Amino acid sequence: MAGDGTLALAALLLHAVAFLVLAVAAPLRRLGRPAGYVSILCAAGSLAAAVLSWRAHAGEAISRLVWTWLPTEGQTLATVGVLADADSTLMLTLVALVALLVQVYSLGYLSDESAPALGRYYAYQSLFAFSMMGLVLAPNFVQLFICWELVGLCSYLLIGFWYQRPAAARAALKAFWITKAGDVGFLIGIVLLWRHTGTFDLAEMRVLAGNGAIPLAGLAVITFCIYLGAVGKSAQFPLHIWLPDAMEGPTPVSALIHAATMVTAGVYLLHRTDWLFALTPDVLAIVVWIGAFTALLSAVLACVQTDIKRVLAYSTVSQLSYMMAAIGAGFSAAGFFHLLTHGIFKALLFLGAGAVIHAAHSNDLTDMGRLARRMPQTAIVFTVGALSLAGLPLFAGFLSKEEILGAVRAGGFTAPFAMLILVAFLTAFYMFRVVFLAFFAEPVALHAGAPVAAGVGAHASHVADAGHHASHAAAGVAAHEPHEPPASMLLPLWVLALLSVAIGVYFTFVHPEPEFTSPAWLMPVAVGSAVAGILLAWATYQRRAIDAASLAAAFGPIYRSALARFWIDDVFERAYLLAILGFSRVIGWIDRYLVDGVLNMLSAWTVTAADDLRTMQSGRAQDYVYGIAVGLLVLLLWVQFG
Amino acid sequence: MNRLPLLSIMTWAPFASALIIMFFARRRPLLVRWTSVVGTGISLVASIWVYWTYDRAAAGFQFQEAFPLVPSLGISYLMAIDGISALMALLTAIIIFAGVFASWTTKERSQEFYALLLVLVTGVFGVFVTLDLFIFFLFYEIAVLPMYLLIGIWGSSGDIRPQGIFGWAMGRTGVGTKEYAAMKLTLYLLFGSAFILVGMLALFVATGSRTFSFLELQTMQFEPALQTWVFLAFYVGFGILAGIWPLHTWSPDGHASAPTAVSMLHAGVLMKLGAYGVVRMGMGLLPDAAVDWAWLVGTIGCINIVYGALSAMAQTDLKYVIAYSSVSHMGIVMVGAATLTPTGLNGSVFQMFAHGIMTGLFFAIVGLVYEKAHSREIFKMGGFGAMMPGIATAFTIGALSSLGLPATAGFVAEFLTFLGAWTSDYPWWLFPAVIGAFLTSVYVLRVAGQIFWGPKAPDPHFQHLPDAQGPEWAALGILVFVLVLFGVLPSIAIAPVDTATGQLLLRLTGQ
Amino acid sequence: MGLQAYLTLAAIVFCIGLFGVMTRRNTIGILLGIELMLNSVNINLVAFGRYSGDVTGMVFTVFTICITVAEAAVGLAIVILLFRVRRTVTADHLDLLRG
Amino acid sequence: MTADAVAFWCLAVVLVGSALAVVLTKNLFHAVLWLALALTGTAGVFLLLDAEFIAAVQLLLYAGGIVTIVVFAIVVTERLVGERISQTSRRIAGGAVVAGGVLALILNAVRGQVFPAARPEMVGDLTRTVGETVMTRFVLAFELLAVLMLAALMGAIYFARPDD
Repeated sequence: MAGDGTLALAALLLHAVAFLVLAVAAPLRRLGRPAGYVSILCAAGSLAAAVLSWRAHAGEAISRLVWTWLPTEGQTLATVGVLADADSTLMLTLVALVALLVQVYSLGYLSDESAPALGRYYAYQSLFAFSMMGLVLAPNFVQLFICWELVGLCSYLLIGFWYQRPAAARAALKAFWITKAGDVGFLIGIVLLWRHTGTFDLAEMRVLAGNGAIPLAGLAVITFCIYLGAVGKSAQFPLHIWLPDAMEGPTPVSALIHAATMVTAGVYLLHRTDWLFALTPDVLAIVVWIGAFTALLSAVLACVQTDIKRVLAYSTVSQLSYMMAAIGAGFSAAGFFHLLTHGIFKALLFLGAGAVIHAAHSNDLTDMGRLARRMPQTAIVFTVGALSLAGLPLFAGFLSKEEILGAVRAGGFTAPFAMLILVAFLTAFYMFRVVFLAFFAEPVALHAGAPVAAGVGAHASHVADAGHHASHAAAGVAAHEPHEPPASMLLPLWVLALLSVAIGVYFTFVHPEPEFTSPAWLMPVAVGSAVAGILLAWATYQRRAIDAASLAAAFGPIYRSALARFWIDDVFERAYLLAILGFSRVIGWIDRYLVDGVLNMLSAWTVTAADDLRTMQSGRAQDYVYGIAVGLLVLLLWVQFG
Repeated sequence: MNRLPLLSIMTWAPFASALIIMFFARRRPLLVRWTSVVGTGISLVASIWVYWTYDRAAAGFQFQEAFPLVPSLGISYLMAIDGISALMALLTAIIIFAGVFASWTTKERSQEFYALLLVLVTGVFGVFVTLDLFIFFLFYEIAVLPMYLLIGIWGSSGDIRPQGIFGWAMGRTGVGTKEYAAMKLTLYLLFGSAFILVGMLALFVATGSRTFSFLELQTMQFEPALQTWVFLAFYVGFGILAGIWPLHTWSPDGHASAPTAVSMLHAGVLMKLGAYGVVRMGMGLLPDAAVDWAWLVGTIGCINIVYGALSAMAQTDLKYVIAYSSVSHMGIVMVGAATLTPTGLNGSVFQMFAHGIMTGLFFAIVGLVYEKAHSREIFKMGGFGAMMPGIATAFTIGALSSLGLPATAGFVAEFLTFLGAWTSDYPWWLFPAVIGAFLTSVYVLRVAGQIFWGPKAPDPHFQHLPDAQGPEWAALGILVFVLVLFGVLPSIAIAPVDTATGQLLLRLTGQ
Repeated sequence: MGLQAYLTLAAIVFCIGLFGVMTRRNTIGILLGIELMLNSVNINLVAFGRYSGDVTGMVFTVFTICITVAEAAVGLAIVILLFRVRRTVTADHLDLLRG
Repeated sequence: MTADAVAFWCLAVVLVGSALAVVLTKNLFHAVLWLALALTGTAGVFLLLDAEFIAAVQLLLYAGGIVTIVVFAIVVTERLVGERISQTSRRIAGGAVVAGGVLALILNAVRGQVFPAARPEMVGDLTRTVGETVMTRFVLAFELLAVLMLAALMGAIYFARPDD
């Protein structure tokens, strides 16, 4: 069914076309909105092709198109192409969908940008969509890695989109470096794996793995290296620190790249190669433990954030870790399922948060409150997203979350399972903390010195979009009233909300056949912990029945550590400053003053010696004659007596 | 077969335009520039033509031109190319063509400047296309010597504080001035070429058959002791030009002091002469010694990679950063060559090309930035991205290639080298190489972030700066295009190179 | 008389000339020493030529004499010029080429 | 002792004596005159060696030409400086040692060699033979010599020209 491979290819190439047009045709790009229309048009076409391709590959059908990319020794070393099967086309559809919606949304969200900047934005967006699709459809590790790096590049470029702001410029670099550190492992893993199996091709390798033709000795190191790549990209501990900072980018970017697609690449990678990881159970155990730990860590961190985007960012880290845990437990399909639903509802949440920021001109939850009155539509869709994330029945996250919990338990990891149940509770709590504080509760500012502000002074950095929007809000802050966003922003929100509900309703009633059996108590426990979280949030932030400050005090050390982000960022910063920059200074000094110094020493010696010898040249001809005569004397002596 | 002597045309066209410039273009700066454009343009067309029509199926040395010069000594004007030298000639042509545009605004003595530059390029072309060792050496010297004048007259001085235990020596030699840099570079390279000359003469004597022809020499089997020390002589001699540690210190000073086009050409092409010399002469003529000493070449290459990257990170002067990045990247070239695997050697040659283009781009941009902002101090500049988006984009693409990001030429080169390293006899080379790539991403993006993609610097001089203009676009456009083209479609470079590396390695490893 | 006698005589004159060149302070005095040295060379040339029965020695002497004269003319002209410029003929004071 | 030997020893004494006087007199003018004597003595030596032509050239060019030029030079410089130029020597001891050493070693070398004791008979007119050789075998050198003389002449004129 090669014909259907071309559909996937078309979906991929349409974005490439959009990027090339915008990159090369500078005048078009500088027009701004027309550039956006070009990009959106291509994205729409791409979505259509992706959906068709998905329908064509729904079953076991696999199509593969490859071309030689890198020859060596007269043979093909590496290829590029597309590998379209059920999983990849499904993921392709998700990417195409979210990319299209985000591009439409951005038209409204970034309407105040200057035209050249907007053109640049859409060029990056197209490049990102192309790279992400290339990653999804990659038939081999080389293309996978290429696109893997390219999406990282786009992430860097888009986080740093407002590069004039120091925080954004810093965050972009941080994101790139941290993920690149993971990629070092990934690249080493690929190289080692190539030596190990003699191929880059996923399909060929899978056949080898199926035949047991891959030697197991040393394979664990390789899979661990590959996992390191996923750790960087999918923000697993300890490389998770870049993702919250990445929120300095425009909110649509956060929705597309840092929630729905790019950050899930690590999960997708592990899912795509689960047959390889299955050969190394030790590494999988590491994946589970790190996943569960990261999930818990970031859920705790999410509870103390006051920046709405950071809450969502930590929530993303937490949910990614959920997926990782499921994959580590050996049931990658469950992780992949959650990846898809999460992609939908997390994009929804981010875009909703974007609408809120757009209206309130602030990222800070303490600046919000009772927004539901002003922007009811946004409130509804955001709540739908929050319910999905909490995993309540009838909403998208319900079944996928359940599956993950079941998978981890079925994998025999009891402690991680317990941690994940706790995370489910925390998730519901922090999500509804946001919902209540932003949309339903009285604004915190009205309760002077209200406890929720406790976290503000300590560590909050909410310069992100707010600072940007503040510039054009400066004209009339007082006169400004929050309002519903324009249609270009509302439309994607509704599409995603309806999809979340549709998926939720479908899977609430139509259970797919799971690969494992979950005990009957699992669902009540999961839903119950979520409901408990919601109730706690309601009691604390809506009714203010429980004092937030005393709640924080109850968890004193944890609360304070969480405000300091458990000092992980500080450790990395120190490592960067001391280990890398400091060491480089030492090397630089050594090079200039020792290695080169030795050379200068030789040179200076020569010059000094020459200076001394110079006096021999008196300039008086007679001295030279004298010298010649003495020379003659010596010569004669040598000839006669030597 | 009666066809155009393309290789001679390619080599001598710049020389002819240098003569025309010297004799007919006095006080006519525009004529000087256009003559240079035409001369190098002819070379570019010829090199592309050669590259395109090179018969990949037949492989080996093609486009041969030969006539005896000094028959009694076996010296002949012998020119031919294989896949490796075809790529190198193409690189040279691209860099100099862009370099002519990049130095369009040279004001002082532009006539002599362009003439010397073109003479130098003739030397470089000659080295890549000639197969007679004697002529090779002549061209090599032609390529090295004009550098002294080019840096000494048109260069710029930096500011380095003498300190440390060798402080007095540094004060004495005048560290930082352009005269110092020019002299250091020249002395270093001549020191190296003395080794090369001795090695070549030793081979000439050892053959006993009075020939300098590479084609004949490579069929001979020299005795192991001779091979060993001639190989080491070649390694040191060519290696100095390739910037091997610890003989690399001429390179940062030289590149930092040199004018734009000279830095481009020097870092972009001349350092490749060194690596090319090691591969062509060292590995091509002395296969046994090459196998024996691969560990040394590769290990020092690894030191180069990490050490160069860390040194680059410590610099505050933009040109020094780029210069040290060259040291680091040449390490990859050396490691790739030392792997003695087809993949690694392909990577090495590809890295020569990729690094040539990218560093040419870098130095062109440094020149442009300096011309507009009059500063090379990284941490004083900032936020130029908004004012000069074109330059900023070009720099970023160069930076991405430098750190080995896919879809740029740098990735292909590094990836092949990594694969080669892991399949060589010394697999641990992989790790310094990969770490070097990571360190590169740290320093190069730090610089890009500071100068272009960061908040604006408060300095009032930096508030209204123009983007690139006119001919400068040509320089940037050509280099960026090549960088991306070869990154997206690496097979157009690898396919011909592969035909040559395979034959080379056949003799080395006997497989 | 044998060849040896002539050679000895020439050597003595040569060394006297050499002594003069080395010790005179006056430039003209140095020139005189040089003339002596050249003379002794001429004696050698003629003597060798005569004892080997070859006229080449004499021919060369003719050449040498001519060249010597040219050298003396130029040398003295330089002395005069120097004198005019530097007001001295003392060789010690002429050290423009000092390193 | 044959007449030849007597003549040789006399000439040798004159030559060495006048040469010593050249390098030792204080008065520069006297030194020039002593040089004239030395040159004349050399001409005598040439005569002893059957080289009449060379002797003539020596007298004409050397004794006549050079001495005259030197005298002129002295006169001119003395007139310019307005005082008598006396000349002194320095490093006499060192010079004497070095020169003496060289002499001793040359003589040592000469003594150690075996030279033909007798002169071969020269047939024909020696002056004629010299002339023919100059114009045939050494004609190129001869012409070049003419060019050299011309160049020296012009050079001397150029150097000694009066200030503009």
